[in-house]
Amino acid sequence: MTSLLTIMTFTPLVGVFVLLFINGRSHNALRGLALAVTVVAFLVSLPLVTGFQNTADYQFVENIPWIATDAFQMHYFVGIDGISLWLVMLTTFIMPIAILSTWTAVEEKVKEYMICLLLLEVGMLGAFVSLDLFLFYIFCGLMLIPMYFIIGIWGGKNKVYAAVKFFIYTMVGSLLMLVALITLYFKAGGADFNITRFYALTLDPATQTWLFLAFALAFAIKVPMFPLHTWLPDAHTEAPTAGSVILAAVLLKMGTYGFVRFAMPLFPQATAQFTPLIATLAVIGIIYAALVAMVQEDVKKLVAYSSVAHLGFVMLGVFAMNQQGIAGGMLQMLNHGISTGALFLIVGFIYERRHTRLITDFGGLAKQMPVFATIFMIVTLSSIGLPGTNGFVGEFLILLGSFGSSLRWWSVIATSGVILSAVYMLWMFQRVMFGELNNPRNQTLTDLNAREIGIMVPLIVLIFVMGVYPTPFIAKMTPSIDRLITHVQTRQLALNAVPAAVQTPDHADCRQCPQ
Amino acid sequence: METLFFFVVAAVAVISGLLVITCKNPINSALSLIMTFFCIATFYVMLNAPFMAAIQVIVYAGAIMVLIVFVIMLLNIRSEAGRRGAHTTLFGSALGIFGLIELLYFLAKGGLTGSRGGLDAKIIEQFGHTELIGRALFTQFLLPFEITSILLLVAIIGAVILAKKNI
Amino acid sequence: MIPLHYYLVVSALLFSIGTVGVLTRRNAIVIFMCVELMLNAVNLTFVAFSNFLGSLDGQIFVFFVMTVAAAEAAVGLALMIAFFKNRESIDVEEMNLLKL
Amino acid sequence: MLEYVWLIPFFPLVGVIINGLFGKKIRNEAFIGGLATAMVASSFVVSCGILIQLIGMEPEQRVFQKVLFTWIQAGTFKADIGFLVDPLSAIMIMVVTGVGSLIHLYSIGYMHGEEGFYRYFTYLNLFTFSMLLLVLGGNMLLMFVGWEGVGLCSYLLIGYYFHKKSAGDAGKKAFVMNRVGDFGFLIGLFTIFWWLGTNHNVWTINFVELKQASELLPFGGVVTFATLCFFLGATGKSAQIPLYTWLPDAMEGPTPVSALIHAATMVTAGVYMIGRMNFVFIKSPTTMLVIACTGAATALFAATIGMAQNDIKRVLAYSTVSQLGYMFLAMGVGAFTAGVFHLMTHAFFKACLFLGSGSVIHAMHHALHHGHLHDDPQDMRNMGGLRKKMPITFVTFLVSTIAISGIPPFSGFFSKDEILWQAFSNPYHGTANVVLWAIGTIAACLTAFYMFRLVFMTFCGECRINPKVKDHLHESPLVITIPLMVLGLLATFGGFIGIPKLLGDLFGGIPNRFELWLEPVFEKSTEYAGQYAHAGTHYGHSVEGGLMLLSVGVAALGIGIAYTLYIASPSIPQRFTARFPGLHQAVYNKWYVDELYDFLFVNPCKALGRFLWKGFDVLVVDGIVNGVAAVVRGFSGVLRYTQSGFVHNYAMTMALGVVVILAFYIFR
Repeated sequence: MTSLLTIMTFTPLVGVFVLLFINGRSHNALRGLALAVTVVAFLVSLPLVTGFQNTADYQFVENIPWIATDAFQMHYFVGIDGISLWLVMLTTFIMPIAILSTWTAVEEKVKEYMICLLLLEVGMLGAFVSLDLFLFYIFCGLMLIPMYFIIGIWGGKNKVYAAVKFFIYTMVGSLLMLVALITLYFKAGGADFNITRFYALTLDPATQTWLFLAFALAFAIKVPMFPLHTWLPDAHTEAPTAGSVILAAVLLKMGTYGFVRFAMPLFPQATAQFTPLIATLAVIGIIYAALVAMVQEDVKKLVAYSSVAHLGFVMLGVFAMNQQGIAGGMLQMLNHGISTGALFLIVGFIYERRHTRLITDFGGLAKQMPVFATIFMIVTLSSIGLPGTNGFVGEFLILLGSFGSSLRWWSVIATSGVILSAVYMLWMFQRVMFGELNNPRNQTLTDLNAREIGIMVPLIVLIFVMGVYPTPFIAKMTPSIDRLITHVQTRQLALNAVPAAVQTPDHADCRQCPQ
Repeated sequence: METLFFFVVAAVAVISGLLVITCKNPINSALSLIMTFFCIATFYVMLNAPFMAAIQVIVYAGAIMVLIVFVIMLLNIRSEAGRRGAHTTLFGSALGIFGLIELLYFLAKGGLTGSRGGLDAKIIEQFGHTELIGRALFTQFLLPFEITSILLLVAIIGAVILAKKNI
Repeated sequence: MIPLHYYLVVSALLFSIGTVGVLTRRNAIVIFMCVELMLNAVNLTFVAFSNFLGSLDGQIFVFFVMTVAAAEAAVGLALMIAFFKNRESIDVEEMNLLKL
Repeated sequence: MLEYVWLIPFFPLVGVIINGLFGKKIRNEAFIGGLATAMVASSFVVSCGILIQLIGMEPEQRVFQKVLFTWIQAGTFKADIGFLVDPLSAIMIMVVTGVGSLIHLYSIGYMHGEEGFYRYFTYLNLFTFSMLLLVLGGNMLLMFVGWEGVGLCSYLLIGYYFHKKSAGDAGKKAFVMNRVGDFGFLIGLFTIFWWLGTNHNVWTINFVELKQASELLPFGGVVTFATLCFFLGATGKSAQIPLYTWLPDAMEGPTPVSALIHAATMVTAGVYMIGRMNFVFIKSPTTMLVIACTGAATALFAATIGMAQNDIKRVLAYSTVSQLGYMFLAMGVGAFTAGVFHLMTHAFFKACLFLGSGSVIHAMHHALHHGHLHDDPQDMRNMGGLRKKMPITFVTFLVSTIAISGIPPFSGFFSKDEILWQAFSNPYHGTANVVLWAIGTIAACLTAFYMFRLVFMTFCGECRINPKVKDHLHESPLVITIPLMVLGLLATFGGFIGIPKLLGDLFGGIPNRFELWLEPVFEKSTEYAGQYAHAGTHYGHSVEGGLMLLSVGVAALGIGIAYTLYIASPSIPQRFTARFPGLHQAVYNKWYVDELYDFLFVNPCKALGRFLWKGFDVLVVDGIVNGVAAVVRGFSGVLRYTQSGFVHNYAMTMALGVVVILAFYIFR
């Protein structure tokens, strides 16, 4: 079953095609079909997990020459390994939930909305599975357009500003990446864009630095790292619920995934050289976003800044360059997708009821909507990273890993971020849920209906499952992470341009390593 | 003697040229333009191109100027402010003069080479200038000749449609 | 024999007078005439060179220039009449329909 | 029975799931309360079984590990869900489940009629589950899970009356301060893990393996840093000097919550953690000194504040902070056994005091409610003379007060005196010991004073309650008084299992069973301590006896002062406060520590956040982004004028173009 990936990636495209034929007025038919398509995509992606052997090499690989002119070859080269497996699953898992959540939210132009969502899914899946740098670039571009429309058309008040800002920010990044991509292409003898060939390539430190900077800037904008993050709060506050759920759950992971898949293995010396800088930006991002989130009046903006902080953690973990750090980083990407996705759904529920996002307009909802209160509490705890929930496992591993690597003092400062995250989340939770139920409009709010609970249940279950039993997730990642670390560190030592991170014991003699 | 004659004609041409752009009433400028055309015609004759001189006189002076004068009369344009604001005239003439200086500079630089085509006054008298041009037109330059005929046709149709009241 | 560059100087003079005329006059017809003047200056250069270089090409070209000038005159004047019809004047200052 | 140790935390978890999911629908209070209590009681039965089985075993083999499954496994780091049973954790599970089940029973009566009844019992069960995880955790990470779980439950339970803003704030404050402590715990954990790993290739966070690897740890240096971080965690959880302000505010929660969480179990987590990792702490004398000094300072500081409070629960809260100070003093001077012993006895009498105050408040609230009056049921000033109305509560309350003041036959005396003696005699810190002992004794006197002040103001003297509702005051129902009586008994007789050798020999060779019981757990620390302890003077029995008498005398002095001030001539306190208004005001307002924290930490954070957001985010970054857009728009604005639509303008530009090109050719 080698063509599994292609089927999965392009099922939504088939969905789009079928959607065109349904007339625009029967909204429920449109939504039903879109939901069906995404569920099919999810079902198609399940065998990926079951069939995935815990080895480091790429699986379900398909390599079909696509543009094969003599000078310039471009292959449709797709495959997944430990790193991209779970991100693909996250995408296919979140999409049906996102579509379910817009059942009543979007009323006008539903057909175009569904088409945008499905196109977005194609772009995301394609980007995660593609092992050809150019194909990755195409799918990155493909993702931008529907997201731009989603924010721009169905957004909030100054949606156009947010959409344009989002688009230009990301486009500048990807252009830089294109330039770096092409120089890399010529440096590698100009045959094709195959990743494995680029990995084998050893570049001199100077070009490595420049190429790394270009890639890093492109992905830093997507992550979003500290100075380049201002598009995220605007994009989130203006995007409709489904849009911001997907934006938070998957699009942000494109940046961190890009670092792990492309930037670090391709340019090991530059990675070592820039680790302190990027770690500093990540840590500033954590503290800065937490502080700024504390004083937000708009719930969605607060959650947006919280995801900047979370992703700061991921970057710190990934750049710790050891087994715990990267495993924690990858896991935290999944957790962030689930917990922040759930948070945006929750904000969406209260927005649909009250059409306001200001914290001061709420208060005392716990008495009025008890079921909603418990779900909101569980998700907040997962976002804070309370043990037993998924957030804790990821955060703990990141902090442990970065403490053990050369980023020791960065990790200490980042651990204080754990306190700040508790402060702003609980303060928000208290102002929204506890206190007097004095606002008359709040007194008439209805609790969650069956559909909304149906959306939240899988997320809550996942929060606890990943919190209590994360081993299957980590086991599937470990071999690929091992390969990445050995690949990067051997190159760093080989050219010994820069002293590598604290050398974790080589694999042979450590007792606990998974055999 | 001949150069003296040349200088006289040249002076007349330049003066009437200046008149064209200076006098207020368009009629005067039209007439002075006709005067310039005649001077250019005489130049053609002096350059052993009698047929061109004739064409010049007939086409330019005869046809186009008549048309212009006719239009001036038709629209009875009275002489009004003529020149535009001082600022633009100053700027316009400055540009013109500066352009002239540059052209003269290029002329002074010289370097006018080029092979002599083997045609000179004697052959023109022998065969007649018109026959030579006719032969050249219908052999070497047949295609451009046909194209210009189409051009004229298009111009005629255009003019008719434009000037007509609503069709 | 009058040396070539005398003719060139005269045509340069006429040409720049024509340019000045085009740039400074407000009346469309006069601008039109100045364009005619510039064309003639160029024709003069052509004929001067054809005579000096001894080949007929220059004069043939003048021939074509003249036809173009005639066609241009016809269309140009028709335009002016049409313009005059709905604007009562052919002052160049009013012709700003090119602007969006 | 040891095999089924995983059942102990499992039962409360079952209670949580059942009550949590179906509680709202069941709505029948007896069932919900009964189920929750039954769950904790069954855990208690299992822990008794384990205790008996442990007693039967040889002292050396009393360590049993039960691993369920691997929780996190990433590279060299491996943490599994595993439980560790040894004498220390046996005592702790007995205390937690024993006192816990009594408090669950008590809550059924106390929380009768509350609308969030099921929610309360779910949280209480969740709390017991987390505390058992903390106590039974086999490795540092599982202990941390319990550690934070307990912090969460205290947030939920303190904020139980969530419609009250003060309750919500108190809950949030408790959670954030615990989180500051957890920050320290995490850093300590990382340091130990990575230091042992990279230097000695021992990759473990399991307590038993750590104990074996503890020889590798140096004296001081990295161990001092790690243990100081752990101690920061302990102060957060057990409310010591820097991070204690959350405990008095935590009285916003229902009284049984305060009894369970803020007296018996959660606050002792810090002490337990130091006990559990004694072999690490003992390795850095500086940290031990820091712990001892903080403990003593907190004991004295909290006692001073406790004297001036009028809210019955606030007094008990500060007394808890002060007693915890004692426990940390014991730990600091290396007397781990004494610390744990005081922890156990404190759990008994403090739980009894809190429940007693709860029954008083319940009765007051009931009475005031009858008369529809709105004065505060917790304020001692409108209580008094409840002796006659609530005899059982009075007796149990009096017994526990005597115990806490350290009067001989009662448990408090044995444990507190042991701590004072260890502080005085053990050889670790040289001259500092005498100072510590002195502070401890003064604090003991203050404790006796404010505890008896509380008893006299609430139970003795004439009844200051609003006369209208005086006859509505009556004893609380049985379901409340039974736990009181049980705890009262435990408070009186609990001390005998740990009689110091001196008294033991007097009364015919009764051994200090408690010390023997915990001997194997702390043998590693006594061994290391021996390596660096100064050659302290060895004091004879006479000195020990003398000090014992002195501490009893000091306690009696405290009681006497309280008696004169509040019974004999009640006017003295007013005159005292009149003469020193400033001092009284300062003490009453908790030395303005809360305001200091707000000023130092809370407000600057908010201000910084606001500045960063408005200042940096909006102004600088967005400024640059929008600035670029504005610049582009500016340029295009200028260029727009060239497209004026006038033909002659275009002609002019063309001519200019020609001239420029020609000029270029000229000057090239």
